[in-house]
Parts: sequence; structure tokens; C-alpha cells
Amino acid sequence: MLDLLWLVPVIPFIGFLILTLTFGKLPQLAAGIVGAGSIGLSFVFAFLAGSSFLGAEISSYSQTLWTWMSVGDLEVGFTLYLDGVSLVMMYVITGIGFLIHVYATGYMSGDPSFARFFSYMNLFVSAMLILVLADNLALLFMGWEGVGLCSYLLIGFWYKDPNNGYCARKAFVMTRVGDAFMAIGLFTLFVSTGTLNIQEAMLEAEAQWVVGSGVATAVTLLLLGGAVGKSAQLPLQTWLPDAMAGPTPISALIHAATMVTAGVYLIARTHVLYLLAPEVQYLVGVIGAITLLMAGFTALTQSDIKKVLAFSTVSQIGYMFLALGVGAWSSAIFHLMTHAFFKALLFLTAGSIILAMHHEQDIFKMGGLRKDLRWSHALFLIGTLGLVAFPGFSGFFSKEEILATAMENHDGGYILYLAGLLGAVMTYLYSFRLYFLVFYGKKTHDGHEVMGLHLQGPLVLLAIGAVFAGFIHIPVEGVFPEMEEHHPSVMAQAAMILLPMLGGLLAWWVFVKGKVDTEKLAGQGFGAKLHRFWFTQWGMDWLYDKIIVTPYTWLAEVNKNDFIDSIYNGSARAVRFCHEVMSETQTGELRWYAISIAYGLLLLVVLGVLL
Amino acid sequence: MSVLFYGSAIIAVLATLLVITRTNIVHALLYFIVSLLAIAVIFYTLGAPFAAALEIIVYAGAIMVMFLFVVMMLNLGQVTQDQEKAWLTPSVWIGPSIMAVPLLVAVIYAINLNQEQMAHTVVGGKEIGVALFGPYVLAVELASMLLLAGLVGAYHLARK
Amino acid sequence: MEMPTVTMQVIPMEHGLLLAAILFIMGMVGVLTRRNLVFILMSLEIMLNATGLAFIVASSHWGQVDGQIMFLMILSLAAAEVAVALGLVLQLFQKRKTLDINVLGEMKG
Amino acid sequence: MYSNLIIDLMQIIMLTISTVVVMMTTAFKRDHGLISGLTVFGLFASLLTFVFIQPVLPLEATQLLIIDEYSLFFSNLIIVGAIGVALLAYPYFQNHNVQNEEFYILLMTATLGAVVLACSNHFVSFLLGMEMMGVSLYAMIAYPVHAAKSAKFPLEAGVKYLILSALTSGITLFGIALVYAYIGTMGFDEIPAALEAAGELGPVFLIGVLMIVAGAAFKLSLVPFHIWTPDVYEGAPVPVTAFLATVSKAAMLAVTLRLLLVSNAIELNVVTTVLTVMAAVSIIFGNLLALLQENVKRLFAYSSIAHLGYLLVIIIAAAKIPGALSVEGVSFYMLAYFVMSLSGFAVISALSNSEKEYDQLADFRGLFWRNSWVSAVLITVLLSLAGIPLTAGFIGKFYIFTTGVESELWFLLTMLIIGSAIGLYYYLRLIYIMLQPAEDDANDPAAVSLPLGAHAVMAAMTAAIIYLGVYPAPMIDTLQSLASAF
Repeated sequence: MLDLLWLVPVIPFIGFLILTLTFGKLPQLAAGIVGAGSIGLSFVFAFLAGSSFLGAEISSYSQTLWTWMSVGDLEVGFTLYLDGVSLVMMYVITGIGFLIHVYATGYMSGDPSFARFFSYMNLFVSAMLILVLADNLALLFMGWEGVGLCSYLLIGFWYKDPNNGYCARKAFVMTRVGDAFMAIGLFTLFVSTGTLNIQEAMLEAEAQWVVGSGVATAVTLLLLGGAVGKSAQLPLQTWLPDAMAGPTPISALIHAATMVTAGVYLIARTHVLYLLAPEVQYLVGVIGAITLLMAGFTALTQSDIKKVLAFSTVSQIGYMFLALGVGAWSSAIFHLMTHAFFKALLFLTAGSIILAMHHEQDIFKMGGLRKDLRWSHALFLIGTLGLVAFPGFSGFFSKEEILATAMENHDGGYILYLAGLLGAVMTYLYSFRLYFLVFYGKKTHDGHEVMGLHLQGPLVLLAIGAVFAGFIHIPVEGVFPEMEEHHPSVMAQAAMILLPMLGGLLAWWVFVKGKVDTEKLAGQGFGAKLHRFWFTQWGMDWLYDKIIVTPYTWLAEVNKNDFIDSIYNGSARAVRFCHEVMSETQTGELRWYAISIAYGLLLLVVLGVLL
Repeated sequence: MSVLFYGSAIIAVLATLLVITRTNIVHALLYFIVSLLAIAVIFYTLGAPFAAALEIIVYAGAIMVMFLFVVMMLNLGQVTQDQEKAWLTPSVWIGPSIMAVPLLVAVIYAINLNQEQMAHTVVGGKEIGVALFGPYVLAVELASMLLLAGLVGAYHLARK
Repeated sequence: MEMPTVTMQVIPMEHGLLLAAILFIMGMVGVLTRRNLVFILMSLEIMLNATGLAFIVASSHWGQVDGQIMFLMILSLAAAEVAVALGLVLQLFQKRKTLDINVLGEMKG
Repeated sequence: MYSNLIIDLMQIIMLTISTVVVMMTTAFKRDHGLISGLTVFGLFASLLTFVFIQPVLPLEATQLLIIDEYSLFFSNLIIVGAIGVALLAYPYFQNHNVQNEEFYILLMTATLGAVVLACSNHFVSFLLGMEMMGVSLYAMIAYPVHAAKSAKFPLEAGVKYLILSALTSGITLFGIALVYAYIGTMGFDEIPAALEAAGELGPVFLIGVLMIVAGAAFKLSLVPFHIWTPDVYEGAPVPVTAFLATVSKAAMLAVTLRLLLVSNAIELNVVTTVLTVMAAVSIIFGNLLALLQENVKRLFAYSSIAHLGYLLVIIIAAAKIPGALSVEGVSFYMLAYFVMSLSGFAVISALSNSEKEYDQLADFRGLFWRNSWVSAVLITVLLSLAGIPLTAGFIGKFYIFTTGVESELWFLLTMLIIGSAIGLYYYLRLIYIMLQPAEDDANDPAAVSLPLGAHAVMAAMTAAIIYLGVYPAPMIDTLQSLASAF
């Protein structure tokens, strides 16, 4: 069954082709069947291939579809590579992707561009699968760029609203900054190891590079740049909240479950390099820690339900980065998987709530919905419990693994651990704030649950996953170096479990009991400043303004014929000038043409005589 | 023989010079024919009597007559001659002529005069015929297609 | 291919080539200086004829027929080319009532 | 021997027979549809004869022509191009009320000339092939000259091409004469031995070679012999422009590469220097000239100058790397360029007819929203020309890089990068214009009913661009076997 692996990325691509080549003329039912069905089929093949991979007890499997090109000594193939990590990723992408597709057939029903939506979605899944199954750097980069393109297309899906176009462009440009670093990183890796094959490159690097050497540091830093851009970590995180402009299933699929975790996957895939550059690896953890705290605080101040979830995604990916930073590779992948379940559940349930509220997304205009939206309430609660890592829910197992490893890590891991613990408190606080604001309190609007098997069905399955995914054992032993078992003391464990719950209590106290007037607190004095500081992502926008925009405008002010500008403008002008001079030679006069040919001949003959 | 060669060469050069400087088309054509006849003589001195005959028959006899025919048909008379006089100002011809000098010098240098004299052999019509229908038979066939292309093209373009 | 026949008298190949080169360049100068299409065509014929001469010179130097065959091909080329070219001359005169090539300058840039 | 000879020459014989059949049919019954159908049929028949030729390769058909894997590849390419041109020509000339049938005879003779050129192994066949193509093209370019309302300036383009082409073929011929005078042979493969016999290289020989190079450079539109290209491309009817951009270039390139490699001329210092200068200048001039061009046909003309410059890099590399890789690279790039050009001109042709050509940039504004299919084809072509991955153009560029790096042509590679960067600008500019919202529909090329033949050409060529970009390995294998000819 393993030789069916190639069908996994190909079937969604065929779905994309069918949906595209019919130019949107396919009826909605057929488009839905093709769109969701292709992912379902892909999942079936992924399952078949995956189970025989696990049954075969091999550490990896490659399948060459064809040799793309072999020019001179270089040979690049379309080769798929399956091991424990890509297996997990493949399951997450096809499985959760399928559920989201089914949900989307209900959510998007009636949209005039229904088929276009699913064609982008299928293309995205195909590109994402190529990204995780790629055997060589070229293919990986192609998948990487492919998902970026689809993300751009899908954020700007409702292109008639210019704001959506702006958000799409912002996301595209910001991830592009990261991609540029990553492309240089991949190229450097290729040049210094002499191979495009990822596994070979890892072996070569291990054999050639010295720990902490310049090339290791440079390559890992550059790759980190790409990962940070794609996974919305500091300092390139600001695009993700804006990406919420797209339809909600997109947010669930791309901006929660799959694409944004590509950065985590990239670092896990190249973990050998990071082991050779310990400083950069620690930097990964630090970035994760700061990001998770910052995003947690920001989530606390948001009023848009999707933006709260977006910041919580940024925060949870911060946990994964933290795990990578302390060498808990498998925990990072584990958390990636559990997060995919509960975050997709939360987004899709939020989508149901938004549908029920007639496209209202402001949580302050919701409230008391637990009676009207029974289904959504139950599902959202399960998702929230998963998110806050409530004992017994999936998030609990993965997050605890991360924190335990961080605590035991001796090289500065303790600070990361504390940050993670504080973040856990914040997670309770903002999650339950969201939950209480939406479902408790005074009822201001009537909501009517939109029902349907293709809406609630996937949600129930996701909820089951959000509860039980923690018990899944991910088969990554052969991929990552052995980790010693961590057995934190009972006290530490209790602290890890109970302390964050205080955040939940606080939320209950504030938002249900109404003991503190949050509006008043945030409206004046120090509270207002703090609120603004948190709301603006710890002043990131302000910082950007100060660090980049102000000096830039200052430079522009100081020097009217701005230096940098004049390089760009100057070279553009020079090129244009050359063009005009050249154009003058095309006079249209036959005699001049003949003379120019004669001069050409003269030139050649003189050269021939002289040389 | 060498007298014949060098004499004809001088005539050919002078006649050609007159061709490119005349303003009357018919005069120019006549000078061209003179030049062609002189070259035919050169062919003969070089031992290529068959080529000499063809030069006269095809070039002078057919191609030049074709020119003459078009000139007559278009009735290019005095007007053209005046026009040509006006166009052929020194400013027009000096540039190309000066450019021609280094080209000529380079070619003369390359040709590298005063090498030892070599014998020439006469290659007559028979040998050419044998070659044409031996190793070069394909060339003959292809030349026929070339002429066909010329024929069809001319037929189409010359139509009113 | 070698054709052992009557050996003739002695004119250095270089002199023949020189004559061809002079005629060729004169033809080229003609192409560059004239504005009347018929004169340009005549100058092109001068150039072609000069190359024919060069081939005959070379073939007589090597005592081969190949050069003469090439001359024949050039002859047929000249005929075909002139036929098509004169067709264009007729069209030009019909459309513009002139043979001045300077009227053909509408496309540029 | 003769039976083999006939099989060997089957393609050429078939083309000749088809030409005669088309001409005879024209004499008896003038019917545009019938004649164009016959032409396509005849070309197809000639194409298919390669099945019979393949097993007996390689064989010299007299001293004039050599039929081997290499020349067969290029002849097939040429005939495919001619079929494409014939398919484009039918709808284009449909509203041309003057007799159209001669066009197809000329197309056949031009194709025959191109095939002869690609197969030639001797200067006599070189001359005949080149001129058969040239003479037919003079008339093809000026073909719509009779029409009261013709789309462009066929007369101007025809006269320009005629005079300049005759001038350069005179130069080429004189060069051949000088080479012949020096070494006493006109067969390509006899040149090295004859040169050895002649002793040291004389300047006559060098000047002769350079004059031949000049003639080839003219047909390949390399700077400084490029100057005819934009005007003739613009003035000729689109199908003929397509022929000029594809068939004529492929044939000339095939023979030039063979001549350079077989005669070892590529190893002459002078030749590499001259080619290097030509390549660098062509890349820069071509791209600069295309930069702000408002006419799409001229834009393609200038970009073809640049692309032939790129191609020249691989040829120059042959001086230092094994000729086989160079042959492989040149063939692939030419194939890619062939497919892209044909597809691009098919788009213009699909929107045009002999009375009105839509070739201004403004005509393409918003085309994507009016006719997504046609503009999708053009976008594919432009992306491929720009060398974006997963298109044929990318693999072609990759060859240039690989061969350039292996033979350490750093200067030319720098030029290539600069040129590609400028190129990206004007290719993307055209794409951008097509994606802009349409303004008014008064000047709407998509309103012209799109002809089936043009669709077929566009579909086939686009498929080829993507196929060659995604799965080039089989083609690369085929091309590797071509090199056995050298």
C-alpha cells in the first residue's frame, strides 16, 4: 500500500484541476463533492499508506515519481519522503483538512464563487502535502511557495472588498520577507553540502560542520527567518490577525491547523542543523516564549472573536517554538497535532456562531448564547478546555510535556519554563474571557443555530479528537534523538496543573460575577495605558513605527534626493534612458539599417584581422 | 592570358563604378552588362569556359533583361534621373565610401597578395555536367525548388 | 574533386580574390548610398556576381568543379531573388508612385 | 544504397511532393479551405515519415545532406512549426479577398528550405536551404500587399527584409568563397582535415568564417545584425511572424551549431570572442529595447533578440565543455523557445485577422476578464519566457546556468542575470495589463470569434510548455541521444 503514497498529494491536485478547468460552471453540489471528496479520498490513501508504513516497521520510505531534471551532474527528482514526522503532518493535513472541507460545503453554500473557493482549497492541500512530503529542498520550497500563494488567494477571496485585498497583500509581503531569508538559507545549505536531498544534506552537515560554526549559525538563522514568517512569530507575527479577513474555514485550515505550523515542521525537519548551532536553537525558544506571552496579553484585549483565536494561535505556536528551543522535538510535533484538533474545532464553532449571529464577530455584542446555541456551546467548551490544557483533554498532555522538558533543561530553560507557565495562566484567562463573554452574561441578541450534518458532523468528530488526541502516540522515535523521560516532582506537577487554573477563576470572577468593571479599568489611567500596550501587541505596531517608518521618513525629509531612493529611481531612470537611446537606433529607415549591418561587418572583420 | 585578365579586371571595376554612380537607370544597366561581359572574359581566362557562357546567357541575357523590362514597364524617365541627381549628394555617399576603405584594406591584408603563382586547370562543361548529375544531383533538385519559390513569389507579388 | 585536364596559365588566386573583393565592396557601397530601389537591387546583383567570381577563382585555384557548381547555384539564386524583388518594385511603384525607399519608414521605435 | 537514400530523404521528398500537389491543386481549383487542408495534411505526412527514417540513422545522403538524430529532431520541430503556422494562417487569411492559395505553396517551399538547412552538411546545400527559405519569406512577408485594407505594412516589411537579407546573404556567400578559396572544400566535416593540410590559419579563413557568422547572426537576429527584427515582425502578417520567430530561427540555429562544432571553429579564439560580444550585447540591447515597448509583436521581437543571446551562451560554452552537453542544452532551449514563441504568436493571431491586428498593449488591457483562456495561455507563455519554475523556460535557463558555470563564463552569466531582471519587468508588465479591469468594450479583440486552428495550436503549445517544465526528463533523454551525431 505504500506505493500509493503519490496519490495523497495528487488527488487534491486533480480536484483543483477539475474545479479550475470547468471555469466555475460546475453546479454547487458537484463542486462540493469534488472539493471535499478529493480530500476525503486523499485521506483514505494517506491512511492506507500510513498504516502499512507503521506495519512495515521501517524508519523511512521514499518514492520517486519521476526525475524532474538531470542536467550535468545535478539530479532533481519529484521524490516523496515519508517518516514519522511527515506521517503525522500528512494525517493532520488530510484528516482535519477533510473535516474542514466538509464543514465548508455548508458554510460557503450559496456563495457565487463556491467552486473557486474549493479549487483554491484543494490546491492548498496539495501544496501543503508536497511541502511536508518533499524529499529535496527544491520540492520543499515549491510547496512552501505554493501554500503562501494559496493563502494569499484565500485571504483575499472576497476580493470586492478592498480591505481584504490589503490584508491579503500584507500577509503575502510579510511571509515573503521570511521566504527571502529562507530561500537564501536553503541555497547556502545546498552549496555547502552539495546536495538538494534533505536527508543527505543533514548527514553531510553533521559530518562537515563544527558545532557553533559560522555556516551552521547562518543557515539556521536564515531558515528561522522563513519559519518565523510562515508561523507568525516575533517579529513577523502581525499578518496573522489580519489574515482573518478570509472566510472562517480558511482560518481553521490554513491559519490554525496546517500552514502556520509549517515553520515548526521546517525546524523539526532540519533539527540536525539546530543541534549544530545551540545558540540559534536557544533563540528559537526565546522567540517562542516572548511570542506566546505577547500574544496571550493581546488576545485578552481583542473584541473580534476570530482575532482572539488568531492571537491564541500565535501564542500556541509560540509554545511549539519553545519546545523546539529546548530540544523537545517530538513534543513540538505532538502539540502541533493536538492544537490542530482543538483550534480547528474552535474556529469552526466560531464560524457557526458567526453564522448564527448573522455575521456579527464582536464578542461584546454577543452574550448569554448558551441557551440558544446548545451545540456550539458544548463544542466550544470542549475546544476551550483543550486549549487551556485542562487535565484529561488533549492539550494537557502535549503542553505538559513541553513545560516538563523546559523545566528540566539546564541551559537557561528555566526562564523559558516560567514564561510558559505564565503563558498558561494567560491562556486560561483569555480563553475563558472569550467563553464567558460569548455564552454567559446578559443576552443581547437572538441567535439561531444553523443546523446540518455537514456543519455539526465534522465538529463532533473534531471534538472527539480534541478530547482524546492526547492519547495518540506519535511515531517519531526514529526521527529525533532520544529524549530522557522527565518525571517532575509531584509538587511541580501540581503547580503546573493548578496554577494556570487561577486564570480561569479570575476570568469567572471578572466576567461572570462582574466584580471588576473592565471597561472602567481599561478606560482610564494606568489601566488604559496597559490596555493599549497589550492591544497593540506590546507596542509592536508602535515599535515598527518608531524603528522603521520614522527614521525612513526622517531620512526622506533630511535628504530630498534621498540616497536609497535615488539608487532605485536612478537605476530605473538609467534603464529607461538606455531604452530611449536604444529606441533611437530603430529609426525605421532602410538605409540606416543597411549601414548598421555594414558597420557590424566592418567590426567583425577588423576584429578578425586584429585578433 | 594575364593581359586579358588584368585588362578585363580594370574594365570590370570601371564599369561597376559607373553602375553605382549613374543617375540614368538604363545607362547603369548597360554599364552593368559591360561589367558582366568583362567578368565573363575573366572566367574564361581562369579556365571556366562554361561559367563564362552562363554569365553571359543568364546574367546578362536574362536577369539584366528582366531589370530592363521592369524599367521600361514603369516608364522611369527624366523624372527619376533628376531625382537621382538630387539624391546622390556627397553627404550621402561619402560616409559609406569612407567606411568601405578600411573594409577593403582589411580584406586586402587578409588576402595577403604576392604569394607564389599557381597553375590553373581548365574545368569544362563535361566535368560540370558529370558533377551535377553525380554528387550534386540533390543540389540540382533543390535549385529547382528554389526557382519554384521565386516563381510563385514573383507571380503573386507582380499581380495587379 | 581533382580533374586533371589542360593546365593553363598563371594568374595568382589572390589577384582574382582581390578583384572579387573590390567588386563586392563597390556593390555594398551602392546598396548603402542609393535611394532608388532598382539601383539597390542592381548593387545587390553586383555583390552576388562578385561572390560568384570569387568561387570561380577559388575553384580554378584548386582545379575543382565544386566552385563552379556553387556559381551555378548563385546564378539561380540571383534569378529567383530578382524575380521576387522586381515584384516588390512593381508593388511599391503602384502603391506610392515612387521607388524611393525612404517612404518605407512607417514602423520604428 | 539507393533504397536507403530514398528512405533517408523521405522527409524532404515528401515535402517536395506535397508542395507540387498543393501547387497543382491550386492550378485546377482555387479553394482556400481545400488548399490549407492539403497543406496541413502534406506536412503531417512528411512529419510522420520520421518513423521510417529513424531506424536507418545516421546516413549521409550524398555529400550535401546528413540525416542523423540531430537533424531529424530539428526537421521534425520545423515541420511541427509549419503545421502550426498553416493552422494560424487559415483563419487569418479567411477575410483576405485576394487569392490566398499561393501562401501555402510558399509556406511549403519555405519549410522545405528550413529542413534542407537543418540537414545540410555542405555549403551548397546550406546556400540552397537558406535561400529557399529566404526567397519564400520575402513573398510571405509581403503577402497581403494587394489587399485594400491590410492590417499592417507588409510592403515595407517585405522590402526591408528582402534588401537586408540579400545584403547579408551576399556577405555570407563571400565568406564561404573565402573559406573555400583557403581550404578547397565545402563539406563541413572535411574542414578540420583540410585546415590541417593548409597549415596555419590564414586571415582569409578567419575573415571568411566571421562573414559566415555574420550571416547566421542576421537570421538569428543577434546584435549588431538584429535591426531588421522589430520592423519585419511588426509588418508581417502574424502567421508569418510566427514562422520567422520559430522555424527560421530553429533551422539556422541547427546548422550554425553543427557548422561550429563539426568544423571545430568554436575553438577558434576569434570566434568565441566575437560570439561572446554578440551574446552580451544581444542580451542587454534586446531586453532594454523591449522595456517600454507598446507593440506586442515588437516586444516579442526584442525579447527574441535577448533569448537568442541567452542561447548563444550555451554555444560559447561548447568551447570548454563536452559538445554533447552543449548540443543538449541548445536543443532544449531552442525547443522551449520554439514552443513559447509559437504559442505567443498564436494568441495574437487568434485575436487578429488580415484586416485588423490586435497587437498594441492597450488591446490587451483587461483581456483576462474578457477571455480568460486566451490570456491564460499568454500568461503561461510570458511566465515561461521569464523563466519561472515548472515551465519549459525555467529548464532552459537552468541549462544556460549549468553550462555557463561549468565553463566559467562569469561575464556572460552576469549579463544573463541583469537581462533576466529587466526581462521580468516587461513580461510582468504585460501580465499586469491583462489583469487590469477592462475599461470599455468598444475595442474588444475577444469579440472576434476565435478560430479552431488557433485554439488547437494554443492548447498544444501550452501543454508542451507545462509538460516540458514539469516532466522534462524524457525529452532530456531524447536530446542526450542527439549529441551522438557529433
